[in-house]
Amino acid sequence: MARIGVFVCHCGENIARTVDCARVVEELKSHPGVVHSEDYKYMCSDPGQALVRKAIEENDLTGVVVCACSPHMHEKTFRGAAAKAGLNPFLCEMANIREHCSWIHEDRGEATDKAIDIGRTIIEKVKHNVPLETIRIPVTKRALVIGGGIAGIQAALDIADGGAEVVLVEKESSIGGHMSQLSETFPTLDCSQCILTPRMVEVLQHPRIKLHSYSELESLEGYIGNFKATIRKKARSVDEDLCNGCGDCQAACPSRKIPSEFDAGIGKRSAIYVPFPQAVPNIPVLDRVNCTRFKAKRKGIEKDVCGKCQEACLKGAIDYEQEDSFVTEDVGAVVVATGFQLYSIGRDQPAGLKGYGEYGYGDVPDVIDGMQFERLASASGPTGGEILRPSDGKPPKTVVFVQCVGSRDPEKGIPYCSKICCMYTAKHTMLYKHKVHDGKAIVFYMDIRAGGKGYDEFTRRAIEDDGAQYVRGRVSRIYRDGDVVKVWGFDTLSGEQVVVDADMVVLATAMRPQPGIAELAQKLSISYDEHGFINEAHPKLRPVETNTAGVFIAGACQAPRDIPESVAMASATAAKVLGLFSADELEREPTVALVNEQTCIGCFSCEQVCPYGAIEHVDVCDVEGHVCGVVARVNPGVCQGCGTCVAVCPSKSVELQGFTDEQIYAEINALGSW
Amino acid sequence: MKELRDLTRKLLADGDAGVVIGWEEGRRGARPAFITTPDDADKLIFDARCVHNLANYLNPRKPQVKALGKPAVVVKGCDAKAVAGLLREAQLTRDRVILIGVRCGGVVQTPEMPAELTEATVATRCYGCDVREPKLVDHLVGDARPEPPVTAALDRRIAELDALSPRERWQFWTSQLAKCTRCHACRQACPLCHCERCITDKTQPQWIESSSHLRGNFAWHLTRAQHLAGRCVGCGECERACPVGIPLSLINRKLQLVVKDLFDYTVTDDPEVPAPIGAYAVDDKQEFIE
Amino acid sequence: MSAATGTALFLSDENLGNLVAEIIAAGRRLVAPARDPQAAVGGSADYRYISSAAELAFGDSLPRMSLKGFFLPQSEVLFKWHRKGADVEIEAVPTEFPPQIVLGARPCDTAALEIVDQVMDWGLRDELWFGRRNATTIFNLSCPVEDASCFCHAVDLNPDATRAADGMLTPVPGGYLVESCTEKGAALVEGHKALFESGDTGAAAERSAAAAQYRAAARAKVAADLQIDTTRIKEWVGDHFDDEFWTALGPRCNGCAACASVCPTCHCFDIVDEPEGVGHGARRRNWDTCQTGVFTLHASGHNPRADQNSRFRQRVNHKFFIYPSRFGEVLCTGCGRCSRVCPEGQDLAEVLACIDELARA
Amino acid sequence: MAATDTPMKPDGFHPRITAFVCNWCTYTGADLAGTSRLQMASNVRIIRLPCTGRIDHMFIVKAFERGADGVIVSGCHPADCHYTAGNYHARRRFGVFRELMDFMGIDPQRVTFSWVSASEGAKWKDVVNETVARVAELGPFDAYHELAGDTVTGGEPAPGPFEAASGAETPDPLEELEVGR
Repeated sequence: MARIGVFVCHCGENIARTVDCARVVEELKSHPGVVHSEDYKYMCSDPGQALVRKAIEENDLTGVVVCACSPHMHEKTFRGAAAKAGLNPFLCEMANIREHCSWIHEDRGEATDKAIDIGRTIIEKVKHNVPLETIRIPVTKRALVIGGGIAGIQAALDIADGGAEVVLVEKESSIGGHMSQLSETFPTLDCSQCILTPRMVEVLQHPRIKLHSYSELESLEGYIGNFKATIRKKARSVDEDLCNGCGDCQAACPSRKIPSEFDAGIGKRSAIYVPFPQAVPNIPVLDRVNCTRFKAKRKGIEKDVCGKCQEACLKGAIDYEQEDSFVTEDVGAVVVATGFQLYSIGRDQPAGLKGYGEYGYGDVPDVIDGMQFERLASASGPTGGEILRPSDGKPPKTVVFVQCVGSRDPEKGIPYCSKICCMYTAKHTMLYKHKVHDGKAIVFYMDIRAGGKGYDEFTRRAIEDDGAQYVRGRVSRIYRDGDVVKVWGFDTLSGEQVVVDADMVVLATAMRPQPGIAELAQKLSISYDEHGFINEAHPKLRPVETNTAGVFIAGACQAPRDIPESVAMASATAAKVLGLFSADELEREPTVALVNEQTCIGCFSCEQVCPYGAIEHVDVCDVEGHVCGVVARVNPGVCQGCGTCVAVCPSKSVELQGFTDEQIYAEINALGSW
Repeated sequence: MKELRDLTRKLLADGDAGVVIGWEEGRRGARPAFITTPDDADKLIFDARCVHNLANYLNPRKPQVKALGKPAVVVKGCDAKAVAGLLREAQLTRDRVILIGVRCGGVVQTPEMPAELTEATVATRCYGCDVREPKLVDHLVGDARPEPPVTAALDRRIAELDALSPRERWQFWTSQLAKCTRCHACRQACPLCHCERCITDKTQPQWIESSSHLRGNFAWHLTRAQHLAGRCVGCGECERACPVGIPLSLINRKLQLVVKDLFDYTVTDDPEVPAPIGAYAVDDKQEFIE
Repeated sequence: MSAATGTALFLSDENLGNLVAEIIAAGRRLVAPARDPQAAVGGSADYRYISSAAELAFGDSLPRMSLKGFFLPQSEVLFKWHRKGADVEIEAVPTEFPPQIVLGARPCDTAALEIVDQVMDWGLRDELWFGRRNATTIFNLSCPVEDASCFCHAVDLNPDATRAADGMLTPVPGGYLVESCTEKGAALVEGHKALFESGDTGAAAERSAAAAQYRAAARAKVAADLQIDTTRIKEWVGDHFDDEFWTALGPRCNGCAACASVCPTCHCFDIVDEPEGVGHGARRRNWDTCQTGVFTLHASGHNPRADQNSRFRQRVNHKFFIYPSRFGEVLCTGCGRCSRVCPEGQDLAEVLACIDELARA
Repeated sequence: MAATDTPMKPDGFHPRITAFVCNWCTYTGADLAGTSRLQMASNVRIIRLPCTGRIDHMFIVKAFERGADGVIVSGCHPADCHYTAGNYHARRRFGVFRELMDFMGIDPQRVTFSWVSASEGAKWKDVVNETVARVAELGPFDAYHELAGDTVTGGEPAPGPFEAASGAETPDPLEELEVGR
């Protein structure tokens, strides 16, 4: 006979305000099988958990139902409490009377009735719960890090320093990411490259890090502790083993007018190139789109054209015939650190975004974005660190900075705050003033959001020490008028219209996830939000985990992040990964499918629908040992517990532990007592 | 006929087959025959009264048939589709059965009817048949036969039902399903109902009540239809077996049309083509989903 | 079991309609062969509760299902339970039933009731069965004999038998000759006596002759079909449990159990508890049949009747060996429904003929 | 708001809705609706499953048997399934089942199929309120609830095998149709 204990939580006032907890306790006390029912103000607190433990011990409970918040919040907590009292943790379930009841209803009677129903449903379920034992699976102590920006670099180094091997995959020809493009960084104004490049070299030289640059993840199979990653090494046209990074090919290349991605289009590069001198690895890549030889081939010219780089290379490393190749790596965990892209504010916009045609970006040469300003200000940039405007190369005397371009503007498709723009705009005004002493920096802003250590002080310094002029208001239009760029804005503090004749305008555009993030997320079976940022498993308590076990996230692929946050997240993922690798075997929730081999007829409908290939074929033998049939069996290490096999099994010969047909039937049945 | 009998004799005499399953003359018309000795081969017949889907006897959970040895089965086009279903669902391997295809020009509704095909007697399933000559065979016998008279009665009745309101359809089906005694003849007669333990016989939990009240009957017939969606070959054996005359073919045919409309799938005798349920396309229709 | 006792009265076709109207007007339930307007398989009538004489289909072929469903419904509630705290409250079903009348039952269906009475009163009296039996008055329709699958005479019945009936109607020109053979039957006639013409009129003799001719023709028709000795069959079946005969028959049977559904004497039922929510539900009994695998499936997974050969053997065994051994008569009235309904052409008359021949040899 | 927030017919009918939702998207979306304090009708009872792929059509049937007037089936949007493809398989099965219900006379308006992601708390609220309002309009699903029709009162015998439970009084809708071979 079931002996169920019911524990009703007030959650302070969160539940008790709309749910009559005393009535819930009383009603559920008389439910068949319930032997104990009580309420408490904070069931998740230590004394609350102690009540659960005490009741289990005193009443010899066979099941526990905690009527409180979402199982996503505290299922682990209460299962842990049950386990401490000697009850199998899987005999404990939560009835969600907070998120699904008290918080969404105001009528006390209705909410209480519903809370009772929810309690009954879970009580009936728990009656059919069975003790489950944790599954143990082996772990490959090797991590895959996707993305070689600062987050990926940090994660890779921390994991490798912790003793595990790392496979780092970077889609560009060099690691370094956006941070390598920056001139100085807030709030300390230290040189970005100076702090970053040593870390990049460290990656290259680390004995436990294997770097695949100019590569992308092709597919990922397997499950936590036992992934198999297939990596596409894109054709670089350069033999990585032969190249010594001398740069002769680059010098020989006749196509030299290609806009440099590293310089955000402001500087130029050759067709075979390394993006910047400190690139890691220092191996060039041939840009086949812009290479004269390949252009000619595409036009149908059969004769080999150019070939200067090949001639120049003394090592014979240039290989025009090279094709994409694939390598597979066995790993036990994955860190996603794919970072961000800047919102492109030109006319062509992805679906759902509107762009800022009225700001003239792309039409007016002296309207640039934040990253372009970084390259103008960078000592390694095309101007050698001198601030010169793109149209005529003169130092601009008046520069207007516009914040929140794209961010916080639901009308344009991006309602969120990009978080770093307030800080980098302040930084830009300072960099500008330090280089153009008589220049005037005008900033249009909505609010100044400078939460962070030393951040508010930093923006104040820009205003107070470096004289940046902050105008609170939005810019309605930017256009070219002769030699100047006219900026029409509105000062909401004075209530006056503002028109500025600027020499240059810098737009602080929003942060967006990298293109292709959705495809990557699908390969990894992880979810992403409406903007494409990867969803964390829990916004507060599991910020660097995803809902797919063994896949972690760091940096701006999860949300707009600045460098310190990205690094902190990266180190956090490293801690998670190293924690995962700390044992030889991994413990997994036993909520996996199980085949009843007596009734299975081996039609393998389950195999057809299983997304993980967890279904195996097993011979069944008669008493004399002759094979008399084939049935399905679930590999519990591979099964992730979706239960699709159960729904398609015609005879219901497979069950999903924790969500068995008996349990679900009992829940539906319980609702028959409305 | 001679071709079929000679082949049967040879298969049995050479020991290639332990039993040839075909049709013979019974007191109430054609009926399944199990020929195990060459001498009995002359019992075999084939004409328009041979309505039975003999693929049913290939169900691996019929030990009394298995005991007769390797079967050779006479199949019409629609029967071959059922064999393909069994192959697709791993209930049979191709080397464990000999398939004797017969060219078919339609059958009558019940084996007791005269063999002459008229618009009134032709089975509804023969309308629009796309496999007059089965391809999934080891031997093919008989001459090509003329197309049977056309009767779209089934599709017409479905269209009539579709035109009614849900409430009217509900009245129609409650009056039909009230008759069901839950003998499960429909299941037993179906060549693709091959579970060891049918879901309706599962008692823990009892999703489908075994009682033959309308509640249990609705659960059963909804489930039977759903489980056969995309698998049913439309042979009509369920309806023919039903002792109380429930028009089950209406439901099966309706779902054939639905599956065609939703997934562009038509049941085939090619076992390599996967069934639509269990597969998916990323851009499947989903207008019904909010 | 020859023709009914009592005086033969005449009921004109018109008065049959009036009788139906009067019975219904009196608030009694009336069962008679009637057409299902929505039948998918055309032709045959079924025993139905009717609400007007227009529905009657006496002239139709044998009703598709037997009469047993009106005494042992395909599904019926035995009791309902309601759990209240630690207590369980049982809601019983009544075992007293309001009177109902059956007009036009086939003799094979009516006789089956009395055969099944024995097992229903074996050790434990089935109150629901006998409640309905006692509340029912049955008038047979003298049977014209359906087709070659009929063999009532071979199991000690005949087309004009009145076993277990309260009276019988025999078709004669312009109406029916009505004979009651029990007090219940007489009471029914008495209650509507204005509708019945007495047997003293000049036409009576003609009608008697017509009725006799009708019956004789039917008897002759059915006797032509099957000549067997049920005692001989009983002995052979009892002695040949493992005979190869059974393995030759079984493969054709697909276990659909339609035979048991339509059989007037198959009476097995399964009892199930069906919850309808937490702490309440109903215990029901439903028709069941030895033709399905789960009928004998043990909890261990073992099944003593693992194939259809043994299940078909069981059906013949029970009807022609086990039942007569215990109750002295075969569990079959020769209605032939099982042969007609079998989708695979299994034919009980043919099977019995084969056994009889084996037994004779 | 409160009681008036619950869509209801003038006769005071509060529909009972059973919702089968996946753990990762819709359940979490419903959690978000809670944390966002989005007020909605209180008629829905949620049963949590790992994935829409786990949801069997029999859940819907059983919910109706147990007194539900309406059902919601909801999970992850296409391509968002935590298990990659469970929702695609569910979409196929329920695409067929919906048509089947309709054909058998079960008004498909009683069942809402929806995709609600973890970020769509507001959409969940809409799905709940719209379903409740629609089912309230349709009225109680007594036709299904009373299918067993065996209230043990009045000493009436259980219906005979050929006595259609609902056939007696209602006009036959197919009288004009040619049903039967």
